[in-house]
Amino acid sequence: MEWKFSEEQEAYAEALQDWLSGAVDSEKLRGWFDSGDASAFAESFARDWAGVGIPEEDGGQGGGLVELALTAEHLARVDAPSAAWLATTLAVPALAGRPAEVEEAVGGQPVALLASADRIPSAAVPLQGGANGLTGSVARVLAGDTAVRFVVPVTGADGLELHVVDAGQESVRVTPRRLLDRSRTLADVTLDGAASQRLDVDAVSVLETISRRAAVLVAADTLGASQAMLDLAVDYSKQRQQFGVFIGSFQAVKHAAASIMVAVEAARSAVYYTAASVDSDQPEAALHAAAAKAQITAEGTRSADTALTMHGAIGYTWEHDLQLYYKRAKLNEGLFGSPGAWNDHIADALLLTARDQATPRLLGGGASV
Amino acid sequence: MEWKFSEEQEAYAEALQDWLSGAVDSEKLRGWFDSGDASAFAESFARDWAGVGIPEEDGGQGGGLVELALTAEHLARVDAPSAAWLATTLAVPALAGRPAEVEEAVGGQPVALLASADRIPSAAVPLQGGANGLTGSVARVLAGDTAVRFVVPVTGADGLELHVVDAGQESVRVTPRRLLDRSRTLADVTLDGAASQRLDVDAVSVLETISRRAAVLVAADTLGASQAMLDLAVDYSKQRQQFGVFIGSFQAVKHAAASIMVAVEAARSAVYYTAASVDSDQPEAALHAAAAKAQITAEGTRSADTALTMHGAIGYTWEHDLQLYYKRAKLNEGLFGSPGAWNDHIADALLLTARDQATPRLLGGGASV
Amino acid sequence: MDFSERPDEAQFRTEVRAWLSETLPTLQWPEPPELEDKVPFWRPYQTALFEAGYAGLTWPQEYGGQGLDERMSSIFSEESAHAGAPERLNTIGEDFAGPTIAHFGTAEQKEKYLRRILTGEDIWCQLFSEPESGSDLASLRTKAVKVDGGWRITGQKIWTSRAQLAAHAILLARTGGGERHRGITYFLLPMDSEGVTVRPLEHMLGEAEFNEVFLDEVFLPDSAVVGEVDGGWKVTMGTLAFERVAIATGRVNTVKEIRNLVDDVRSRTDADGNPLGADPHVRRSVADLWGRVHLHQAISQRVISGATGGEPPGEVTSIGKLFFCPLVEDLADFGLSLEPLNDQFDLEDEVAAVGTGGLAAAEHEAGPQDQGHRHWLRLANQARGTAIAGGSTYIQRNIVAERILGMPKK
Amino acid sequence: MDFSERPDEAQFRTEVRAWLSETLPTLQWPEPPELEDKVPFWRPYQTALFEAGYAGLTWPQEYGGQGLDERMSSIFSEESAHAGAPERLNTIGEDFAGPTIAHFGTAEQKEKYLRRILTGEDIWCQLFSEPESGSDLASLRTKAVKVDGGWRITGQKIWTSRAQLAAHAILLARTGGGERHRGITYFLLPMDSEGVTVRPLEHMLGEAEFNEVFLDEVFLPDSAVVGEVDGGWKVTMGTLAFERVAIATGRVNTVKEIRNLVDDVRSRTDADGNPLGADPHVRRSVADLWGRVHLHQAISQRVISGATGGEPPGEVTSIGKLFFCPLVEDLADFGLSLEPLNDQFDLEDEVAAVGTGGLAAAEHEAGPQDQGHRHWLRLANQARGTAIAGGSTYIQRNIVAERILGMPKK
Repeated sequence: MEWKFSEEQEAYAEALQDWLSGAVDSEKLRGWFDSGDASAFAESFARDWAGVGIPEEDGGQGGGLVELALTAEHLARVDAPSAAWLATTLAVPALAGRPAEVEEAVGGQPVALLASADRIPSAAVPLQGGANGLTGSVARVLAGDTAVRFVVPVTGADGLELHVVDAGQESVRVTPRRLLDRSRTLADVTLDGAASQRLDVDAVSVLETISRRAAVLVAADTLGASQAMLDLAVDYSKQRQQFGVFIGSFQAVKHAAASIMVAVEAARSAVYYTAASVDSDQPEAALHAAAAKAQITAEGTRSADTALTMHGAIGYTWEHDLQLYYKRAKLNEGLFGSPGAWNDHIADALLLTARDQATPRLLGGGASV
Repeated sequence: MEWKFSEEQEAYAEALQDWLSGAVDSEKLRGWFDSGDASAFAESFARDWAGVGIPEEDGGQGGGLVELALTAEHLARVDAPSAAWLATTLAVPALAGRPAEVEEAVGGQPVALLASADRIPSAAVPLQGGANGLTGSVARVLAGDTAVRFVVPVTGADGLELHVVDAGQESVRVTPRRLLDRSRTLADVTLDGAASQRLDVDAVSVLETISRRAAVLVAADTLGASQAMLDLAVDYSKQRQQFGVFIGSFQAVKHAAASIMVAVEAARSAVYYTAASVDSDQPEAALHAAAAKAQITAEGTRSADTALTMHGAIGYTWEHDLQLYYKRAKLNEGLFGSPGAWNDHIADALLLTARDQATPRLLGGGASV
Repeated sequence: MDFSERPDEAQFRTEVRAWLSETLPTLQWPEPPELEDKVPFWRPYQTALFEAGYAGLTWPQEYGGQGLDERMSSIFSEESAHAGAPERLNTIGEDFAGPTIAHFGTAEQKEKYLRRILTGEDIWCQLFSEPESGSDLASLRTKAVKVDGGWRITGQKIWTSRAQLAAHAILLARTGGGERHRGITYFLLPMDSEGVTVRPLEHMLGEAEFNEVFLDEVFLPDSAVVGEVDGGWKVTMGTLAFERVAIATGRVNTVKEIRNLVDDVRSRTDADGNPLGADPHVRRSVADLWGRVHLHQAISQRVISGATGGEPPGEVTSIGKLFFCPLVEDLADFGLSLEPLNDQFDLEDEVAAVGTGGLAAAEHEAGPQDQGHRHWLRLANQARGTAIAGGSTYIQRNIVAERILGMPKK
Repeated sequence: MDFSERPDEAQFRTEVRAWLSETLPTLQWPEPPELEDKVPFWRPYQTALFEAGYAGLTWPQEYGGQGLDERMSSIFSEESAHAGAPERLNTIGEDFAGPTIAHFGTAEQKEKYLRRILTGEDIWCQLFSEPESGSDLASLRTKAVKVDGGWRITGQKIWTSRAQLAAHAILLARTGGGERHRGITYFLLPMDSEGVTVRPLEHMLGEAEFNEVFLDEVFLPDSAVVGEVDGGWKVTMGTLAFERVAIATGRVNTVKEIRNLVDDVRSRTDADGNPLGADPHVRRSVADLWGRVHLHQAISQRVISGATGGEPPGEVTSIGKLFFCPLVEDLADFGLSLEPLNDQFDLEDEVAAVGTGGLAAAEHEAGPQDQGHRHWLRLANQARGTAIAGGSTYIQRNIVAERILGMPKK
């Protein structure tokens, strides 16, 4: 095993970071968030970066989950609006064999999975199929407000199917919701006899793939947000004085910073390790993804509160940027399943009640030296 | 409500503390613990202090649960061996109406409840009654090694009964266990057709009374042990130098001490508040006792690890006294039921699934001002 | 240790309960959620309190108070919370400014200000904190320059709650050449003075909970000084001491909050339709929070008993806040966690707001102040603010270690 | 990011696996639990390792090592753990003393000591810590006085593991007049020298895990000095650098421990006879620990990849221990918690010892080193010791904040 970015990956991350530093700043963010319209950013991002992390034959520009995780990390690090990108990236596996549609989707015509973002995608509640089109409501759909098409899990005659539905139909009603975190959007979506087209894929396996991707990419998002909060808190501690000294010289403040740093570097280690595991379909990839999501996003909310304490009252205001990342990290904890839900997933896979059974060798070798 | 010791209670605590400071020191403790025989202490304690906290009409010297909690706290504060005292104190409610037997028991002829100390006494597993005496095994009985009589829960013809059994019978086999904490003792006890006498008490209600007492007194024990660990750690921090300064001047060490102090004062507040609640049979007394046990003993083990960290390597050695209190606090967490078990008890009482039912007013008034 | 009530306490409780049940329904419910709208709702209630003899319970009788002890005051708080009384809008006036003026003020100051606090006519705010002096109050920079007949005051204050509603403020400014604690003077400032500008400062939920206040050559007469010129630190310490019971027990009634939480759990089902109260994780969490509230209750009763007995503040007074702040945070966070992602919607999300669980029903029937989701969201936010305000928990721990445990400062 | 193995790695793994499965059964199992008894069990295994070319994997070939990189070394560790190989008794010799001598030592020192470490002939210990210099190594007081042809050394060392087994020690003593880091010299000490007294020091479980070592005018020749006289600090830093991979990844194989834990849970029932693995609290706890082990595994692989690539130690190297220590503590504590009060019995309690759950079966079939209860108990204790040893976590956090994050020292 080698934990190391390739030269291409390093170059990609650097170029993306450069581009983002020009495209996003606090003022722009607040403009997009106040107006509730981040389409300007979403469009220019799609124009310049669409399809990185998606193989060329599938309609992307090449690369895999490591590249997608780098994208998620760096988007979060500047708090860039990313609902459309994330929703589309997750939906892509459902469009296998349709490279033109993928290209269109990543190019600025977002596609979203019609599943509640409060749960693991593989546990999505399917709509009932029928002759009169699709009918039903799904609350809290990621990018439900901006998606032009939905990938919809449907219970068909032979079991679970995936359909694609145009969001522009009259029979599709979308009610945007108001999140504390403005960098992502959710909407409640109701279909009332919507026309749909069935996708020729193994629905169960696609939803499992989407779940693993969601786990890794939300964890990567927390990595970026946590790094940003660490940077803000450490910078602040070096310029804010109290009792005649910089607050960064107090041991309690140092230890708080160190605890965030431990979380950040553990997250960095695990996000990319897990991305590689999922991409190369390791035997334990599903557990790796679940563990990364549960651990990193839970620790991310602890880091957010620690960063807030390090800032004192100023971090608690609307006008300070800390709140942007604070809310971003908090949303990630529950987005696509709480740590508890993912841990239950792990517990199931570990077959904890399998008394007298031969132990499945679910676990890799140890690295202690 | 008034949170305040009476003058008699203050005088009792002071006298007890004086006596203990003469009767117990580190060298004596280690002598008793190494030999596995603390009878010298138990006998002299029973001679001088027997029956405090037990009403005179019941065979004691007067007082109630507040006095018993003071006793438990101060015994723990010097790590005095207390299994015989605690077991007897818990068993006393079963001997209601038998003041002479109570007097004998507290006077140095210990009586113990034949129930596993790993669970809440009210959840004790009764032996099966029958014409040929009592038969069965109970593991991990507090003071099982030194008790001269046992109070035994028995399933009789009409339900739960309590019997008393002489430990000296041949049909009683006692196997002492080896605890890390040497200040208390447990033994596995097997009865093989033991003769018994039925006690004329309401067995269910007595076991409930014993449970509340056990909760309060084990919590009080943790209060004493935690106070001792705080004192040791703070003293050490004022004399140990590293990097040219006393380690007590480091903020991390200060904050560690403050966290133990918060635990100690919260425990002190709750132990005596709860003792008074149980003694005056407040409507929520059972929940108060459960909460005090769960919270205080769990926090006590955290304080133990914090005190260990404050000491560094020296606290980790056999020869330093910290380990005595460390182990004492750790045993208390599981003794007579883990925090999880007591919390489940609280959850049951709160009727959390009682949808549409009128809310039972289980909770007292708020004290915020 | 005594759980019983004195006869006078029991009688007082009965009277208060009767008065509340009579008076609360006469208010113009529902209580508005926004601070500005709350004033016209609250003022008639405060006037009614004053007229019924329930205003300024612990204030001396000579200034319109009732001269009661902390135990009586806590009985009134319990009954008010239980009955769902309106939020207290003038805590700075009643708990800080009023007692300070009563103790340190001139006859003229007492005459002018005290009664109007109790009647509800004047709301007060506190101008202590500054951008560069947060935890370190003694480093404040606002300057008062002596002029004929008074002082000209210039500086910037921050984190001022209720500044937009307040008629008057207690204000600290630097008058002397002394270092830090020396050279500070305690003033009373009419908020409509020329040169006072109030700028709302939104917290991270987007509400203007506090303000920045800019003072630009504001004139105050000599009669606005409380205590000695340059002797304001002593008065400030006095002000803080008046509040020690409230600070040590916390301003949130955790008994009420855990009751809300229990009601909320009872009324909910999980995604599969099973009662939420049957979920083992939920059960343990509720029980654990209930247990922590029990400890908080015991701490509070000990603080109140100590204060009533006139004892100097001891160990328990200094640990109250450290115990209390994380408890309120966890209560509110758990309240938010009962529905997936529920904690993530903002105050303006209408769908989340109506998903109130059992909470609305548990509130005063005349009208809940705040509904389920919004209630827990505001409480979660406020708890974090409280942990920061008045010296962070870091400083509080230093104080415990140094002053109580005697650990070396350096 | 690459999960695949290089061809040489895959081949090495296959060879190692085959060799272990052939060799381990030839040992005199079971492995004794007491340290003193372990030596005759371990020594033939170390000799076999040496003869097979598996000793000193990362040591230079010229000194009898294999000259392999950290990835190969970690493959060997993985396979050893998986196969249940004996505990390594001479980590100080192999990981600290040997590489230090190879890098800083004289030709004579290399010749005299290095091979005997690899063959298992000499066990080493480390005489660095002193009673008055725990975290603050540079404040050590042991004094070396120059005499004809060498040095006379007097002082007291503490926390010395394996001193009772060791043939030699690496030793720090103060030789010069310099302050703190200056004036320290690095020596090699035969433990049978006159004036050396070893006194066992029991940890809180009552086992002699470490020792105090008293040095009373011990003579060492000039040839015992490593590096420059007064230049021992540089050599010491070198010693610690050789160990940075082990320190950053931890010496406990957490993958193996979580596997033990899973086996243990599977084999148990609760008091009512239900499978313990069906308990929702147990399930969450195991899953959470599994997840933390996954993160630890990722951190370790990153450290190993960085070290293999010859990169300077970065952020991840400095956080390893902070992540690792509480994880091992929680793994062991959870292992103990599976049976009520099970954590409370001492090593000599026979009843608790046989209640091993599934653990014994999960160990190497040739014989477990340690059974269930005792295994977790020793591990829980050891984890707390590790958190303290080599600078407490407090110091480690200071280092992260100051050196990596650049926060001000004062």
